[in-house]
Amino acid sequence: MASVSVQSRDYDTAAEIAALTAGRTDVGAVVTFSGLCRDDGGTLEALEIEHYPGMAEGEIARVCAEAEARWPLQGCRVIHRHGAIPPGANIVLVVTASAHRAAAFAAADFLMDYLKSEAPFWKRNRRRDAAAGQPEWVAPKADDADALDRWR
Amino acid sequence: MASVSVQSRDYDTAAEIAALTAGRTDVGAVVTFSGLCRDDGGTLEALEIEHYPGMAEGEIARVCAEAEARWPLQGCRVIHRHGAIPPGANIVLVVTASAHRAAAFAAADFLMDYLKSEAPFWKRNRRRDAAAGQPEWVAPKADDADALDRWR
Amino acid sequence: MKALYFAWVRERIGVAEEEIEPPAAVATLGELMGWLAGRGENYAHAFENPAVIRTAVDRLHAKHDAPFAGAREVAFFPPMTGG
Amino acid sequence: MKALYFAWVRERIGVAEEEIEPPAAVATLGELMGWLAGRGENYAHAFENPAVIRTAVDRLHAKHDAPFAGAREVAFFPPMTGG
Repeated sequence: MASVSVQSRDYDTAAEIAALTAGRTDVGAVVTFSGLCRDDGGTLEALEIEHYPGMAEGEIARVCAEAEARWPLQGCRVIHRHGAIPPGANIVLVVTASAHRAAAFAAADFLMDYLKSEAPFWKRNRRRDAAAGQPEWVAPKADDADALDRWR
Repeated sequence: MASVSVQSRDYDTAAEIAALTAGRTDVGAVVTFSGLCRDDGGTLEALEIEHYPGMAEGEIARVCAEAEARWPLQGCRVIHRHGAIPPGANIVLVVTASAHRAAAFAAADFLMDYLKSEAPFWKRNRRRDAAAGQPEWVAPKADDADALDRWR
Repeated sequence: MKALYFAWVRERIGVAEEEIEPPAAVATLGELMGWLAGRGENYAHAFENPAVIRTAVDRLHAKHDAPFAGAREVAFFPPMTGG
Repeated sequence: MKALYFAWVRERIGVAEEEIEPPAAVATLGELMGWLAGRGENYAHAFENPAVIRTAVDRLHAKHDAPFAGAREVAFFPPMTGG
């Protein structure tokens, strides 16, 4: 039932919510998570996101199936972008729909934690100052492993 | 910092997300919760939502301030509708923005639990079959009290 | 002082708001419900089980043992079902 | 069998994918990393700390002790940083 896209182009959050709810009267709660490209230091030109085509879609679909097995969802949509993402732009969207809010919240939270640690994407920061040399790869965060442990 | 509206008209989720993120590069995570009018039995004409003008806005703002004290939020927006809401239509929107996803998720979840139990709104179901008599008031759910206990 | 009623409290009483002038001996919201209940059958019906009624003073939640002296506005309503 | 490399594993090796034909004695992904490390300085650099490398067989996560016999595609990459 989940729908998964891995794409370079941006997405339209409102259209994705509408796609899960239009014409239905059994959805009581929709949660969206949008991940955006931050530039805390003011030196980022773009985040470059590499992915493993085929496996990226497959892993996200697998994680969605697990969320659907854990919670009574009426809809589940994930879009993950790859390529160059400028500061302030969208990276990832998760939308979950359910009759009740607890399931929609928990499933979206779970999906993000699993995507962070299981989906084959790798980020690196391309700085404005080219003298900074090769873009550096983003290191995984210990926080993300801890977040995952909450669901085990 | 939070922005609160209590209104009869519908809202535009995408515009509300944009208002919290446009022109910024310090927001890494945006969570939205949309509460929609369900009609499980297929007999609902509309949900009628009564509210206490003045106190409704005040209570929501108070709950937002508490969320902002608990989590590092960069934006917090709540819209709660009143009046007649047909099946499938929007009732309530919560949008939270933060540098990191854990704060955005927790704050949105917290806000919904508190709104359910603290904000002065009362729902009743107007059925299509007028012979059903007066619209019945919706009873509070024990689940909602339990949900609230998670934050204490 | 203005008294406001919402949802089925409003329906049972038959008005949404009114001016009230309780005697000085009525000090808390709980006592005020007791005094209101004596004003007629409609009020008695609305306040027949005061334990389930929520109360507010000047648009802030307040418990039944809270005093209301000096308030501009008191309100009585069932448990809320927003969100 | 196709081998795919991502992120800094790809950068260190210098190619994104290639056909490999490991000898029959190389049975697990861990052994395969050891064999690849012997193919040149670039491979040795990429696999200098195999414990940090994640591995996949036919687009599914697999542990280092997993066999890969019959696989069409194996992949080597750093811990993921998506989301």
